[in-house]
Amino acid sequence: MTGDTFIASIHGEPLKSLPQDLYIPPDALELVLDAFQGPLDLLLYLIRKHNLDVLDIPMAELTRQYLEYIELLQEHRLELAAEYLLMAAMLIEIKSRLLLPKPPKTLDEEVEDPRAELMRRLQEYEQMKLAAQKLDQMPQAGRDFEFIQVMVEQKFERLPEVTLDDLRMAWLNLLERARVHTHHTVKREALSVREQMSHILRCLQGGDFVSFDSLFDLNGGVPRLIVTFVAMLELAKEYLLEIQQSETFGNIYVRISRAAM
Amino acid sequence: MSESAGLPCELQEKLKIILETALLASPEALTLSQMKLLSDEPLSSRDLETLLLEIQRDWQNRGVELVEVSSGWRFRARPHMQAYLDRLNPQKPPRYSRAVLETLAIIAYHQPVTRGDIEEIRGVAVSSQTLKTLESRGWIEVIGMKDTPGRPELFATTKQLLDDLNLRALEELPSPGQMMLEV
Amino acid sequence: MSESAGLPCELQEKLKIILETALLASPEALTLSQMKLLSDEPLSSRDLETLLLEIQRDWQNRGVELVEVSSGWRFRARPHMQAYLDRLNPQKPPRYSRAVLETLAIIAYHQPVTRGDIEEIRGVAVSSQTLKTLESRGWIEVIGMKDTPGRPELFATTKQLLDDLNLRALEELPSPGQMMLEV
Repeated sequence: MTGDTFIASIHGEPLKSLPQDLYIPPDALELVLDAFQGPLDLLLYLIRKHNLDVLDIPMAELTRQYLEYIELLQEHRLELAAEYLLMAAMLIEIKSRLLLPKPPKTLDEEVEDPRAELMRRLQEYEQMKLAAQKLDQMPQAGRDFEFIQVMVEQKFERLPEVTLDDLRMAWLNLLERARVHTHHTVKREALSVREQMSHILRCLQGGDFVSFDSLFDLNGGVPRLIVTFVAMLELAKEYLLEIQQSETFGNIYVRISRAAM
Repeated sequence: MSESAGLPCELQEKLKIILETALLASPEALTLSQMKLLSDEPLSSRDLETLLLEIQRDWQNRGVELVEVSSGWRFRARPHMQAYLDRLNPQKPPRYSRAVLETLAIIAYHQPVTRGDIEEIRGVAVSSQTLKTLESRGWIEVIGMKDTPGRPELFATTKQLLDDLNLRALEELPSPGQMMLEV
Repeated sequence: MSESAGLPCELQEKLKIILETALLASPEALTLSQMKLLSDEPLSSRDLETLLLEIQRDWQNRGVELVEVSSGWRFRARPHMQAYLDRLNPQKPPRYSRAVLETLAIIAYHQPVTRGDIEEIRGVAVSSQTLKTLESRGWIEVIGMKDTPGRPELFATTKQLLDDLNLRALEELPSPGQMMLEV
């Protein structure tokens, strides 16, 4: 709503008296109605515009303006929501009660101001109207700021996890089965030897001769040296290694057997 | 579970990285008890909060910040970054009408309320569309029926409303202005 | 539009913060041309890419990384963070079949072994799928061929398996105990 008086014309007919300060776009008087959220909003507008005190509403003035306003709207065949007419009736009722002579005060009983209920409702409404404005001014997710959600690729399928216990149980099951079928013999060789066998084969993947000494980890301690040696003998026994020595006490060379490559 | 001793430096760094990642990747705010699941060792709320405050500090001069909202902790882009983000997505969400905003205010400040209560305060009928708008935004919900004839639904605001307004609790809503007369 | 000069330091810092924020806040990857909209000054693709690489470096040791994908650039949680993120919305972890577990156990306890060895111990044929599952998981590998008719492949477990089981050496595998059968 602007501060300017605006004379609108509806269906070619100029409007004579509009509520002051009310902006009415031409040919769209409905918007006037839309501008207000209901009769309470309209009353508040009238009160604030004329700088009236909500706590001491001059009923005659307020009622006159309100009626003027809805008459204007009705003249133009705009459908007024029932609430507006109800409010008009209520205003007239309050006004007439104020005009009637006050009954003599009986005992200590306070005579209730007929405006009290209207005042209460106006204040309550105004409070919520202001609260709505404040809410709207608060930064709002999606409008004034964004929440962050970095993408997590769901492509990674969840891989099953295996625990040491799973492995142990699987192995025990196998052993159990093997015992039932006695023709299968399963023995668990020293793991360290088995592991070392894999390790040596891995070192020899290149296919070239490697010096025998270089396969030993001198920092690994005596047990490690022995395990490595035993692993090499195992591999030789299984024809997985070729071991060569060209002269007595000469350097020994080891390579993965052609067959194993 | 140590109450105050603080965590060893290395563990702290590792946890900070995990927490930061989870907070960045989570579609919703994370509660303290959810975040405790991320630690292999038991983690006291106090140590966890210390870590969160440190992460908050790490992001101090960045365009994104770690905030505490009603349903927990989450990262958000700082409001002053919005102008840039809007360039990427020029479609602004529509502003809500006064009817929607006033209805929301009444539910927020008077909850739980029935549709009748809202109509009484606003002085006009409340359209179903208005309530649906707020419900589908996840800002209000029906939390029960009032034990009066017709058993009308009782509306209240949700945690999501607080989250979306970056608030921790309803009390942080702005005061609706000085109360004029008691209802 | 400068082609190569590089940007003044201050502008660069400001742009990095804006880019980082936009990339974190965007639900989808951002293209170079989208990201150019974020700069008030014209920005060359080259300068933009330099900034993106710098952001990528800044995130090097974090749980989230900036990656270039076919549709542009975006942040994503690093794959190894998945296990932690899964704790926040727990689902039942999948399990390997008995065939896979037993095959793995045989290779672990009896390596190096051929497929024939595995079949002999299990008493049933070993499907290629079983071995492929373990190979693609990086837990077993072929370390040679046995010099017997057909030259079968020799399988052994990998260091990756030890890492995933949190072991330093194979010897640390639990001993199956007295139930062991001797030859």
